[in-house]
Amino acid sequence: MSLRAHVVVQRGALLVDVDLTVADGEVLAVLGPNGAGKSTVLRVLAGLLAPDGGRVAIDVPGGELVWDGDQRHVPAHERPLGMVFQDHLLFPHLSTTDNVAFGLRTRGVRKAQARTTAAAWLARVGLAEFGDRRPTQLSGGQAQRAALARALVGEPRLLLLDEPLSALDARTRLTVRAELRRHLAEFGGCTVLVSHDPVDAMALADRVVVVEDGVVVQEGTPAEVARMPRTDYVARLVGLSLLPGTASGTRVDLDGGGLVWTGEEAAGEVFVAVRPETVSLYLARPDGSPRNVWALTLVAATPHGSTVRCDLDGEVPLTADVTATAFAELGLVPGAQVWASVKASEIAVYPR
Amino acid sequence: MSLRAHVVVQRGALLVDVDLTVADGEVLAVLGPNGAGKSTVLRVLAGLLAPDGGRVAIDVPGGELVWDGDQRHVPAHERPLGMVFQDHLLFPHLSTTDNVAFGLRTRGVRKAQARTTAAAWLARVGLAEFGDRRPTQLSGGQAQRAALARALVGEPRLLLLDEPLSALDARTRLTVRAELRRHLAEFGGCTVLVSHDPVDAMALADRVVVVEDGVVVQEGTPAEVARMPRTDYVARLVGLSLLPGTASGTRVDLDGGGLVWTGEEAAGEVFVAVRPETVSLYLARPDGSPRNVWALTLVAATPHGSTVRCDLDGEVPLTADVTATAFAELGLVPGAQVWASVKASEIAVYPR
Amino acid sequence: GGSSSSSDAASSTSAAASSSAGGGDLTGTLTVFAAASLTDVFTDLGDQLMADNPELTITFNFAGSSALATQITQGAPADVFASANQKQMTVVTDAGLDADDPTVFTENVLEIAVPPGNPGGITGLADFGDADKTLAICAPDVPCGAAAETVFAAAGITAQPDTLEEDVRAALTKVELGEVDAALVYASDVQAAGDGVEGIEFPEAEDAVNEYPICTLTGASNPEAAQAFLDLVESDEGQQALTDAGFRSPSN
Amino acid sequence: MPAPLLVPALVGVAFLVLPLLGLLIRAPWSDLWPQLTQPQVGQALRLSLVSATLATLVSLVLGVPIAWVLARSTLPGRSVLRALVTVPLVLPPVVGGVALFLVLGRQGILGRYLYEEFDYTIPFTTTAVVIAETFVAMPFLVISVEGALRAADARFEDAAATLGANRWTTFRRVTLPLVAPGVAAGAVLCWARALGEFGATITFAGNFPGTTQTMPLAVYLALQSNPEGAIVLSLVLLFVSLATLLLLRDRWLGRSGAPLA
Amino acid sequence: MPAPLLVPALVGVAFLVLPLLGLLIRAPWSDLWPQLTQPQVGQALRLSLVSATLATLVSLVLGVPIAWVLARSTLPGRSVLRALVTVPLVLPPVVGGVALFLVLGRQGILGRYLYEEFDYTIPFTTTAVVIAETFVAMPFLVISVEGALRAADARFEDAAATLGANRWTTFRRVTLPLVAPGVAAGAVLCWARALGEFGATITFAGNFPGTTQTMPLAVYLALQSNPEGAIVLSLVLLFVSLATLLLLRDRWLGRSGAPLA
Ligand SMILES: Nc1ncnc2c1ncn2[C@@H]1O[C@H](COP(=O)(O)OP(=O)(O)OP(=O)(O)O)[C@@H](O)[C@H]1O
Ligand SMILES: Nc1ncnc2c1ncn2[C@@H]1O[C@H](COP(=O)(O)OP(=O)(O)OP(=O)(O)O)[C@@H](O)[C@H]1O
Ligand SMILES: [Mg+2]
Ligand SMILES: [Mg+2]
Repeated sequence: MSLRAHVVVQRGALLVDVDLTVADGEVLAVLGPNGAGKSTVLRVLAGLLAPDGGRVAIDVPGGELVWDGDQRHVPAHERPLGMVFQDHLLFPHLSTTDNVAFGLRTRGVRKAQARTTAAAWLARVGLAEFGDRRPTQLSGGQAQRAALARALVGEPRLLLLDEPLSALDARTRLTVRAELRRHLAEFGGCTVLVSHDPVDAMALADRVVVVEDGVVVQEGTPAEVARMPRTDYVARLVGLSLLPGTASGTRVDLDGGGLVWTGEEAAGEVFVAVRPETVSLYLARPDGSPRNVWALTLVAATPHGSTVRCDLDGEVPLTADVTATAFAELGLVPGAQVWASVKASEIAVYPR
Repeated sequence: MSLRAHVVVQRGALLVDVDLTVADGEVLAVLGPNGAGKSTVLRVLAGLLAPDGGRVAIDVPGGELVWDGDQRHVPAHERPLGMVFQDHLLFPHLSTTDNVAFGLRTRGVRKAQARTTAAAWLARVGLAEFGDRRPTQLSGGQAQRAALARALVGEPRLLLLDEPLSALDARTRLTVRAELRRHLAEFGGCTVLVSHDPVDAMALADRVVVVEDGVVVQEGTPAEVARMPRTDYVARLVGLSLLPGTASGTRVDLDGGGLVWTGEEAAGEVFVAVRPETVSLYLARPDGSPRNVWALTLVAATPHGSTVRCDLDGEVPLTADVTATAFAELGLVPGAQVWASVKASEIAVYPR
Repeated sequence: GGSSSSSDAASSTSAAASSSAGGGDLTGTLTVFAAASLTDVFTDLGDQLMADNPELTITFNFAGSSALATQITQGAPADVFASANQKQMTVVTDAGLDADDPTVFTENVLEIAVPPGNPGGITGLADFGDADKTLAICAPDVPCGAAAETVFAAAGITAQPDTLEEDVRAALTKVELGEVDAALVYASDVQAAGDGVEGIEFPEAEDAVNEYPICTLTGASNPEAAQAFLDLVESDEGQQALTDAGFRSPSN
Repeated sequence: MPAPLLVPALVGVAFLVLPLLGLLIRAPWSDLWPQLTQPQVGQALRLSLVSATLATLVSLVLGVPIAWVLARSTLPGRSVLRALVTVPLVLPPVVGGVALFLVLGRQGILGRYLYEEFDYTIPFTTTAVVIAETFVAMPFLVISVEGALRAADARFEDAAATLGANRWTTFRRVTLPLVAPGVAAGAVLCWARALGEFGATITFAGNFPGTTQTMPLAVYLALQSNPEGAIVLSLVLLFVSLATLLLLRDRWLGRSGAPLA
Repeated sequence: MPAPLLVPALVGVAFLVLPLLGLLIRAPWSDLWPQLTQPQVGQALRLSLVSATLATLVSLVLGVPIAWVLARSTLPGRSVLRALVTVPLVLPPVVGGVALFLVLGRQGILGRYLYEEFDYTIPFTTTAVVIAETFVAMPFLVISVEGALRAADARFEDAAATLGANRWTTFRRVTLPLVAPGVAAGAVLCWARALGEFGATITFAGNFPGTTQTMPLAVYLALQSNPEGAIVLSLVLLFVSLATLLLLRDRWLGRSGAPLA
């Protein structure tokens, strides 16, 4: 089953107009800032919100089945779905097991059998002992895992996941993510995954769509998106600094002023992407091979494991990761003037 | 105002027994796996759940004010609190502005004034245009930011934050985190922050308490905790592999079998911590300076930005980060046998 | 108790004579629709008829006369209708549902009811013109109210009631509870209330005698038993029972 | 507990309870036993309980769907429908009884066919009692269940739809359990109203001991001749119904949407 | 829309609406105008509306706090309290009127003092009408508001407490708005029940045109003398109350807990 959707829907002041295709067995990640329209798109795909235009269709043996459009609107319960909602929405009057068994029961599975299957799924997400609890007696992360199990148990053809892992702690997240990946790999259907965590997206998705302000701004494999972000949001997400400019040869004149030398040659309007760990900081102007040296101001410094992330401003706004030791030695405080340098060969350049 | 709390409360099968102190102006992060009891502790501190034992008290000029214990239970509304709930709980019948203004109104601020202040706070969390919306018309991340503004607006003396940033997208998270950090720096009161995101904790907290199964398992500054995790959960959280063993000199015999050489000398029961980026992988046993060479099995590999995180099992279970290129060159698949080596000087050792 | 009750020796002898009239051969079910004020008397008479006729079952439907009239015109399975006033009987006869012409089987006259001890110091009908007293009379729409209007007109009194009751019973309740100083009700009600109220007779009552008509109905499933019940009510024995309950025999 | 709530609550409870106290003080307790052992009283009590319970069941079956249509559907005529449903609330019950005759009586719009085709008439039977009580009491159920449905969070119904539940399954397995406290409250109101029904019943069903004479009718008759006995009778009705409600208490209070702590 | 809901809903609506149709067909419309212009009818209608509205207001003020105590407090005697509150539901209204006399009448427990100290008696006044209607109608409000409170999510009250709202403020600014649909439903039931009140009113307040004669009393009396006129009167009552409910509709349906889509 593959999904082809063109979703047009007005949501308050925001016009969402998004084109998606998900092939059989593919996992599509939808990334985007808060309020971009991600949950709205999922609601339309689920059949919970009738779109104002566009078309949602799936391939079935022998043709195409239209879910929305051509005067049709197939209601949610007739779509073979599994969905995890952003605020999980476990039924408060049912035990955790019965919540998970719900989808099986509606599809005609016998009670005992449904509960056995549900219990097995609860065990897979690490909630084996919590089957008899009511959702109000679960912690936030436990509830989210139960919601995931509830969506997966029915072996849906289309899986819609709205931030399914956001409340999970680091360890559980790894195991649940691994479980989800294993499931998705076996799973013949299509998956649309909304997530804010680039790691989730990179780990789980075959393809990424970035939505901003209701429209798709970038699309590609996780690696492509990570290597060549096209908007500031994506660049932030994958931890790069993105600088638009105009290239001629290895020289790029940035739109915001400033000059960057790159290793590869390019021409015309380009993006320049700088990885924070390739940026070195100095108190005095360094002499040496790097041709890219800029005088910048330290705006903020955030400890980050064994490194410190430094936000720099100036003609070339950058983010730099330096080791905590180096940072301490430099004795930097916000507002300080620093010199930043990056090897031209470390800088990616690609057309806009 | 500083907070001293010993919280004892039975929650289902879990007995929570946690000791906390938060000094004036300090931000304490509470980390811990799902279901550890973090939200439970916050509910007790807020006065929403009467503890079964222990004592919660704050310092006031001229002495101590007992909130719980000594036969007292001060109700929530008499505690000068601000709280962000894990599922935000914005009032559905009020506009976003009125939600934020609510705490001011209860404290006697005039309507017009309260709405002005609320609007200013909404602007700070990037929701300036959303003041007139109902919470059901906000996206998940917008709702969470509104909840944060609602908690902060009343200038509380004690701030309780239950995963305040989990639904925020990467960019907003940075700005909101920065806003929160700025606010907390100015803020004279105490803050208790529950988070699953080690970056949030490291960036915002002065001190970290790790709770597992209802009890405190580690406590210290973020840097201490990050450098010397004492439990597997913490080690995962900060991205280290943790190996318990017995040291004599630079040799550590691991409890799980296996042998590790360290740079520093130690004696008795110790933890050995290995940073994933210090682990090198080889297809054949390497010859060279590193004394630590182990034959391991690749269990799982997860792409992770430009690196691949490899979970390894064997007598010395480890996690290794290798570059995507290197990983591709090695041609590894799960189940493959590899040799892992780490320089003794890169390995941390500290008493259990 | 009520002062209106009287017992004359003649009726008690005839009661014994009429008890043999039934003959004990009536069968089936007899359904009697009767005004609620007849509940006790008719229940006793019915028991008596059933005792004489073991094969006979009598069911009563006691309610307000107007409700009964509505039910009968709606096809209720009634054999006998005993109304507390001519007006509701007319509803039935106008619909042509009476098997024979209704006959008046008993009468009722107004009496003043006062709480025990007469705290309001009521002496006669004239006190109903005193606006300072708390007084209840029936609404003009119901028979006792129409009768009250007649007696006040006859006596030349402008009544100053505090409430116009929907039926006698409601007025009597207020007397029993001591909430009104006096109410204008029927003698039979004063009798039924026992020690709860005291009755004061007054001469103008004769200007507004309330007549209770009874008849068998065209739809009767058991006309013989219906006729037997009618006969029993009109017999000396029946009349005695009514008299004991504060009613009086028809004057013509 | 806040005084602005506690004080009116106390005043309100006193207002509702003191009259009962007055009755208890005044009641001729010595009459109680003779009254109770009268076969008619037992009959009337049984009939009252049975018919009120049946009326409540019928109201649940017909009324909850009406409430659902009012709260959840998008039919255009809903506000008129809601107004029509409240009609029996305001109609004086005696007139309600007359109206029932006009439809279900032997000459009524529908009753005529029943009579002509099957020689069956509804009035003056126990069925008529149940119908009269249902007519008067069902709107109470509809209105309170509709209120509960409106206050309930409809997003759970979305979640059920994504799990393959059609609207009927969703209604049965999600919506209804979620509004259970509201349905219970509505059923209690409906039952109590049916139990106390007088005007429509005496008009439409008559007052036949054993088949249509319910307790309120018996109380009415007793009031004619023996007011104190009537008080005893109504206290009997009262205690039986309170006992029933108290026994059911655990059921209709079972679930609360609120978390436990 | 699912048939298992739609079919019973249609049957239910037909059952509630057909009798009204019967009345409309049967009503002597030519009588309407003369009836309407009778001064007594206007008086009775005005008195009915005013006293039912006052009774509803009193019930809101006293009853909503009772519902809150029943739903939210942890008092030990709550189940008994709830049972006591339902007493007036089951008490035959006429007996309820007697019970009110026993407390507030000239000889009543409290009324005696009023009478002796201030020479004031409550019965036979418009106040008595409001009291009788409140006594009979308030439990409807209490029970349905309690149901709504139980179904509401109490976690919002926690959130309000952390924002410094004491229980009273929380009640006023969070709980009450959240259960507004339930309170509205309860108020409609209460108002309708008060508007239709007959037994307790005629017993406790009596029937005097202009001060205590409400429409149901007027209808009942008209039934005795002029049944067709009574039908017209009750239709008048009906249309006025339906018009009122329809006008208020937008208010009491204002908020729905459900999201818009
Ligand atoms: N019911 C509604 N009515 C009107 N506007 C709405 C409604 N629900 C959401 N919106 C608005 O539509 C926009 C898109 O919302 P949506 O929930 O799809 O965002 P999202 O991409 O899922 O964001 P997040 O990452 O914060 O969950 C937001 O600006 C939101 O405020
Ligand atoms: N109302 C309740 N009744 C009984 N047990 C409960 C209740 N609420 C939570 N629990 C249980 O108590 C434990 C601690 O819950 P808590 O919500 O404090 O966890 P947490 O540390 O906040 O987890 P998370 O990170 O998933 O939010 C969990 O195992 C949970 O299932
Ligand atoms: Mg969303
Ligand atoms: Mg939690």
